[in-house]
Amino acid sequence: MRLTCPLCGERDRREFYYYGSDDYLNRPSEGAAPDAWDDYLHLRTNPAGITHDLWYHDMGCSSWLRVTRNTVTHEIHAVEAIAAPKASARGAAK
Amino acid sequence: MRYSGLKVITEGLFGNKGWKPAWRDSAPKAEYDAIIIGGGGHGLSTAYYLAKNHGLTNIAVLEKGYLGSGNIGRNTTIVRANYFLQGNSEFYSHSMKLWEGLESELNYNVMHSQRGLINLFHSDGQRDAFARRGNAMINQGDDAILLDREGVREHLPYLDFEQTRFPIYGGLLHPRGGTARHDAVAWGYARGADRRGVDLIQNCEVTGIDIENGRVTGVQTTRGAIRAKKVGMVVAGRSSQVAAMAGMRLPIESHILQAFVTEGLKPVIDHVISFGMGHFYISQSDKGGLVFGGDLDFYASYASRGNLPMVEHVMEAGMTLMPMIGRAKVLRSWGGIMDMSPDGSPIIDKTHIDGLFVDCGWNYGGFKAVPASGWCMAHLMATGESHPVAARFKLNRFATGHILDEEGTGSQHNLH
Amino acid sequence: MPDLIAKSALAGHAAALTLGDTTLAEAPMTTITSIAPFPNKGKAVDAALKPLGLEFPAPNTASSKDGARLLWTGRQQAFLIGTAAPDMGDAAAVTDQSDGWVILTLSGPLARDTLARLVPLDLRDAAFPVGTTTRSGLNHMALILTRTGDAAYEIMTFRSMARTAWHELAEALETQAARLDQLA
Amino acid sequence: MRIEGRGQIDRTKPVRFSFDGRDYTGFKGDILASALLANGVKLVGRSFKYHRPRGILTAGSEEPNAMVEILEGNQQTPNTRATVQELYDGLKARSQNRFPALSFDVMGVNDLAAPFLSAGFYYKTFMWPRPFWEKLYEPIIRRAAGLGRLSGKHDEGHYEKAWAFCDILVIGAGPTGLMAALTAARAGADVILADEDARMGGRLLADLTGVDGKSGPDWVESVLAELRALPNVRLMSRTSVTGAYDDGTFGALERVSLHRSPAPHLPRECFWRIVAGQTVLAAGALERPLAFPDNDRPGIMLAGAVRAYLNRYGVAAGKRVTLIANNDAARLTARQLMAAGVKVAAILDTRPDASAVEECPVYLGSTITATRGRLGLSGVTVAHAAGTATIETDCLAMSGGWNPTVHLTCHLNGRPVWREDIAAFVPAPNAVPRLTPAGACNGAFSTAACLAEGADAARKALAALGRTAPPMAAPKAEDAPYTLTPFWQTPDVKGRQWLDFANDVTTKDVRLSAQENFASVEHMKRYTTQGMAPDQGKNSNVGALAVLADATGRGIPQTGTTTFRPPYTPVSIAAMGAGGRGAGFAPQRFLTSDQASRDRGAPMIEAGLWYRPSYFPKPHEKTWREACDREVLMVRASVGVADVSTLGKIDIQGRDAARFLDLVYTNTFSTLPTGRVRYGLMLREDGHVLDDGTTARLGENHYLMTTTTAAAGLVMRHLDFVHQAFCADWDVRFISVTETWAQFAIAGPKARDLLATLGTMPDLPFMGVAPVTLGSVNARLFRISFSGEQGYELAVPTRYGEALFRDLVARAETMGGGPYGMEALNVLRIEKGFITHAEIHGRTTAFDIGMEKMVSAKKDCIGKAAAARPGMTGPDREQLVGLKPLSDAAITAGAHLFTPGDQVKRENDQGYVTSVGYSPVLNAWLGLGFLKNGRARHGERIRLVDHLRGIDLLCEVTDPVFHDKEGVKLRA
Repeated sequence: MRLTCPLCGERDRREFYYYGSDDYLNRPSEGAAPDAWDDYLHLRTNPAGITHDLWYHDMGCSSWLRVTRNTVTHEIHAVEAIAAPKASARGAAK
Repeated sequence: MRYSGLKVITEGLFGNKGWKPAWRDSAPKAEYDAIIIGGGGHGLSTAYYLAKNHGLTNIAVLEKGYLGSGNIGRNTTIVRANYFLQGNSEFYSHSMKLWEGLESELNYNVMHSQRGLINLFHSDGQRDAFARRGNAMINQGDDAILLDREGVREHLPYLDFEQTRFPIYGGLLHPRGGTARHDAVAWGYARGADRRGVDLIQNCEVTGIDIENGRVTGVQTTRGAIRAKKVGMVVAGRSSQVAAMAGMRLPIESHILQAFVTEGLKPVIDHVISFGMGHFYISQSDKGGLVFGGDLDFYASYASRGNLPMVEHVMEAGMTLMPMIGRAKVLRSWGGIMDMSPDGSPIIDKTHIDGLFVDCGWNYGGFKAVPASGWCMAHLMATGESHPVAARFKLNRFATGHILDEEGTGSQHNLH
Repeated sequence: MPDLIAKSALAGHAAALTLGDTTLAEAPMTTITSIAPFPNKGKAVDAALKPLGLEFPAPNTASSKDGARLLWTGRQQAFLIGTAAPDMGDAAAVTDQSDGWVILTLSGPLARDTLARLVPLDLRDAAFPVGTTTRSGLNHMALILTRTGDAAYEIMTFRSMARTAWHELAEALETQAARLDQLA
Repeated sequence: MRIEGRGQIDRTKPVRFSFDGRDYTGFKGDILASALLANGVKLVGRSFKYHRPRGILTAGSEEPNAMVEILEGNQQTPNTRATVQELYDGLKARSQNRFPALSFDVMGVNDLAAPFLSAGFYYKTFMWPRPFWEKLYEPIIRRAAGLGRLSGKHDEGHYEKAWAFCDILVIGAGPTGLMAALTAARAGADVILADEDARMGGRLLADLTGVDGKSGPDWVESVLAELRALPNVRLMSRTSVTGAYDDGTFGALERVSLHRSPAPHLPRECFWRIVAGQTVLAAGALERPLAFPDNDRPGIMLAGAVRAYLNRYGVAAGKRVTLIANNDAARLTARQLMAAGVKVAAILDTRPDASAVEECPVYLGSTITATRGRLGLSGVTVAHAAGTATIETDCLAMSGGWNPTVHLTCHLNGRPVWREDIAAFVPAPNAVPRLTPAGACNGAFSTAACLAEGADAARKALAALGRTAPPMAAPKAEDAPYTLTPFWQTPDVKGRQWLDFANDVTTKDVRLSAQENFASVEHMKRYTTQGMAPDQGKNSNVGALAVLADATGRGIPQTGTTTFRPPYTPVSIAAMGAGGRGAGFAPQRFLTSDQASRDRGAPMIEAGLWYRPSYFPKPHEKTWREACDREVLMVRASVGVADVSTLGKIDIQGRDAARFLDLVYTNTFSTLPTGRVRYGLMLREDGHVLDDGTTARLGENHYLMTTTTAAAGLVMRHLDFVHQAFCADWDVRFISVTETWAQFAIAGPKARDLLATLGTMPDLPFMGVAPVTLGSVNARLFRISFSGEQGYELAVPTRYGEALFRDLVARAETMGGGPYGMEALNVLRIEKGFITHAEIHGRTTAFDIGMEKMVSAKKDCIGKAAAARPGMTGPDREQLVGLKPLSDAAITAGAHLFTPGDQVKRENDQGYVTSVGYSPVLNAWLGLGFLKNGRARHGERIRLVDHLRGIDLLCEVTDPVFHDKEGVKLRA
């Protein structure tokens, strides 16, 4: 499996650390209801198909990346830095 | 038909013409008292114990592929009861007791072999953590022995005690740990359930769950609608998709776990061994193949296959721990889809929908749990109450903070 | 007052190794400074670097002038090597990294094949031309790899792991030399 | 038997080798199998289950029978295919899975018991009495099973892993692959051509099929010569592509030196990861055996293999050869044998309407009803259209048609498609992205079609890469149609007909499986073990599922097929695990003080990847405890020096650095004055403790964070996430400086005195920090303590670390102090109740360790919300306590705690011990542990039970701080 880091280019999967769903980007604000935190930390749509998840270019540039990919075919559709997402990308494909 | 050595001989003398089908091929009826979605190990054992322990025989197991086509046939066959957190201890202890009677219970040789499991440790800190675990096992009534380095050497003289990167300090021996023939477990439960009247329906995929006024009323399948007031979702690997049919979002992320088997070799590894400083564990099957694995590929996947980084890590770990296996050749690799929960422990619980139950989140410990999971799921579906040994496997424990995290790695699904 | 003698990472552990006209060696200790621009400070950073004749490098590249080099080393980060850092004011975080790294050089006809044993990068000319600097892994270790010449590379990894890095590179080089000798 | 004038071996170079202790001679260019056949050896192995005598079936890596052990010194390599192993001088091979000898194997008795050993018999028996399974039945089964033997000794071989990148990978160098590679290479693409054989050419070498007017081998050589001369081509022979993985990544095994005796530094094998832009799969096809009674005798071989032995190795596989086939192509075997002067006893064609033009008896509509010859074939009985015949023959060449080698196209879950016209599976379209199957592996069986498909596939790959192929004329070659009539087994005869030779699975087993309703192809495979042997069903899958289809009344396409998974051919663990042996498994991290510590005899222990000194023994000390006690007392009484450089250090700068720290720590750092240090607690977002450590404020916008050794990398990643996910626009930057500074703890009542000898030092308050200089060296001085004594940590650039450590130790020794190691460090921190990851083990909350007040109410922080869940606090939680045994007996970490009087069982468990140490200061064992509602139970007695070490005693529950509770010494 190879991911194309927006900074470093195409790299083998072993350079990256996987975290989980990009749900982790939507941190509830202080004082949010406990359900919001349960959603944020634990509950997952876990699709068999296109998903968006977070990877860290550990043995690379240290960017945290949001990867759009297919969990059934392992096809990678997009890789973007979470610190500089394209304006439309973040909410659009949810 | 009862199986026995005598039967094997008499059938053999007559050309093996008399063997009957291990189970019937049932067509779905319009209605059952209960439906189990999922004809894997857990689903089949749930059906078996619903029939056996609770007298429910008007039930069906719906399997989208063939019986035992999920992780029951894609694991490394290890059976152990070596947990240390309350909630897990009693459950796996119960499962071990069921394993120990499974052949006679099912009249099927599942080749349960208690050859002993050794968890190696490589530092004082790991030793203390394993001591805590071993003591918890004994407090539960199970067995554990703390081996020092020389004790390990007596059991496993072929490990690399001199040059390995992380020296072997000792190991926790779990004498009752071992292996079983994975497919046979599914087949034994299937045959047992069939004999008690359970309909096992293969090639029948559930496409919808019917819910009226907060109550489950049945399921839609590729072979038509089937009514039932009780439905159990026992589909680890596909839990999120099936639960989504009921509008639920589960605390599950699906991950790929690879495993490997080598060509057949004369007996060389007698125990189940697990390395403490890398992802590697190994045993040798009765056929002679070294069966081994490591950890998840660590990315969410439904592909039943993995990639090279974890493959290589596992092999490297094997080489630092026991370089005598170097010339064994890997024959096949495969991948199972793991229901990873946020604390590494499973869920056996009711849902917010009346009559809908869920058994999921087995992470990669589902095989050894098959008997107790079925036992407890059957209890829950039959009585509406959690079985005492599965009482902490609640669906809402993440929301309430009653976490069962043996690894201590936190709410990140893939770290368990 | 203590008399503190400076020691390189591999002092006493490894001498230069030459096989098949390819040489692995530890580079002399030098000055390394991390420069990490703050948000929206690109212009100020470039202004501060201008007296050195350098500019902040694009990813996977380096800027160099008269022995001073600025290697891109990651997200919002570059290492200034071989000269003291200029005053960056509040334009960038400046952190001494001089002693955090061991720098190895590998040059000669077997250099690329040797690296191909340990580095998961496409090292072909089109993908990794002379002047490329990138981050990756040297087997299980963090790596900053620079192609300094047609058959010459500079390998940076954490100082504490210098002996492992050396051992693995030396073994890979020995293996390439043996392949050349024995299988030709 | 060697045939003069035939073969591509070098007859001027004889090669000596041995098999089962007997010496033989072959030639350079031989494989072990060809050399054995040349020497008249037909019996090579024993089968897995029935221990049937077996010979050589194939001439390639798919061989199911002829597997041997290769011996070198005390090392041995089991399950080596004699059909792959190249001959070299001194090669020693030994047959396997037999006792006592290959020709007389007592386990052969299994064959007589075959009626009782039918598919799945073991599921139905061996159940009673229960203990007999493990004590009796299983050990017998295990000993009988298995094939070759491992030596049991460490594999001392050298192995290698490597990376390769290319534009176009061509897998297989037969006609298809050679044309693909040539086309791609001429277009200027970077090409890797990989082939598992030692020589490239595929069936052109085995069949001598001519191309463009040249003989097969000559044409191959001309293409290879051109490819060798091109700088953009890498030819990888002896290299099996073993697996297809995601995004153009392939695994491949190169047998670097298995064809020769070992040489220093020369790897046995190399495991390649090849990353390709495009791939042409030109893997060819594998011939199918036919099923008939006792079709497994030595001497019964595949027809294509008989040709390969004749044409490539100059060996006649028999003196009187019989051919049986269901297709035209196999006739070539008979024609070539006759041309070489080998007697062909008969041609048997299963088809009643086939031609009969050869100059030997040809029987149409043939089926073999029996074969003879226990250790080697001596004859066959045939039923044919015109009657029956008995044929004396010592070699039977069979062909059931060809199966395209689709394996790699299955590795990404592609399911091959049944093609009725060739009665075989072909790759599913787009089964592997960016991979094009071509030639025989795609179902094209004539040489001309292979050449054309190879070129086409390369053109397609080039186009996808934006390149154009140069115009090339298609070479001319035979283009005979491939005609066959499927024949799956001999009907209505007695006797067992083998499908899976390696696992001893017969047609009866498959039918029994269907009879017992193991009717899905996966059930059949798992129930009979067909396809699970070393050849992974290469020889038997299609035949077995045809029999299953027949038994269940379904068609073959409806029956489906099991899938192939990596690796294509078995790969040694050592090759894929190359580099892992010994210390190679993980990098070793050495402190600058490492040599100085070793010079003092300190045993070094692993702390993560680091090596740290355990203790510094004095000559008279006999145990580690003596040294540890002395070091503890030394620190408490005078001064000790310890290297603490392994702690993670992160330099954090920017106007928002303080704000950032307030977000990641539970407590507040924006209020920390410059020049001061504060202890910080960090939570995971799920509310459990992630790490702890001290953070210093070096300037208004400059902090230095310290992490534990274990969590350094984890914390860095966590900070990167919090920063990039939640506050990327903040003015904050951080970088690890763990490696940049060597840092030493100087602890004890004389710590300040020691510092004073180093020059002018600032008078730091407790938890103060200041830059200092040591001569010309810039250093940092922290007043922090992990020992509870007056303590400092002095940091210098790493290059000065060794010098400073030696200097500090020497100074300490003049003051009655010295170095101390991990053991003493641990006792000192336990005395002081300081926690490590033994306590913050991932399940503990701030509440559990008594630090819930450190979670600031005034601000948000990572983990704050989740830490407030009901299950995370309260009296049911196990809380950190101190434990002091009532006697002077030792206690152990890992023991569990019970209320005295309660039965010792899980339900009554009150907690557990995390850390223990003997305090020479308090003359007592001390423990830290977690106890239910522990903070309310100080002063209570608790029963400590460690079954594993036989300890059962009473302890007093105490505050976790045993030493200097008020911190007077710390602040002195």
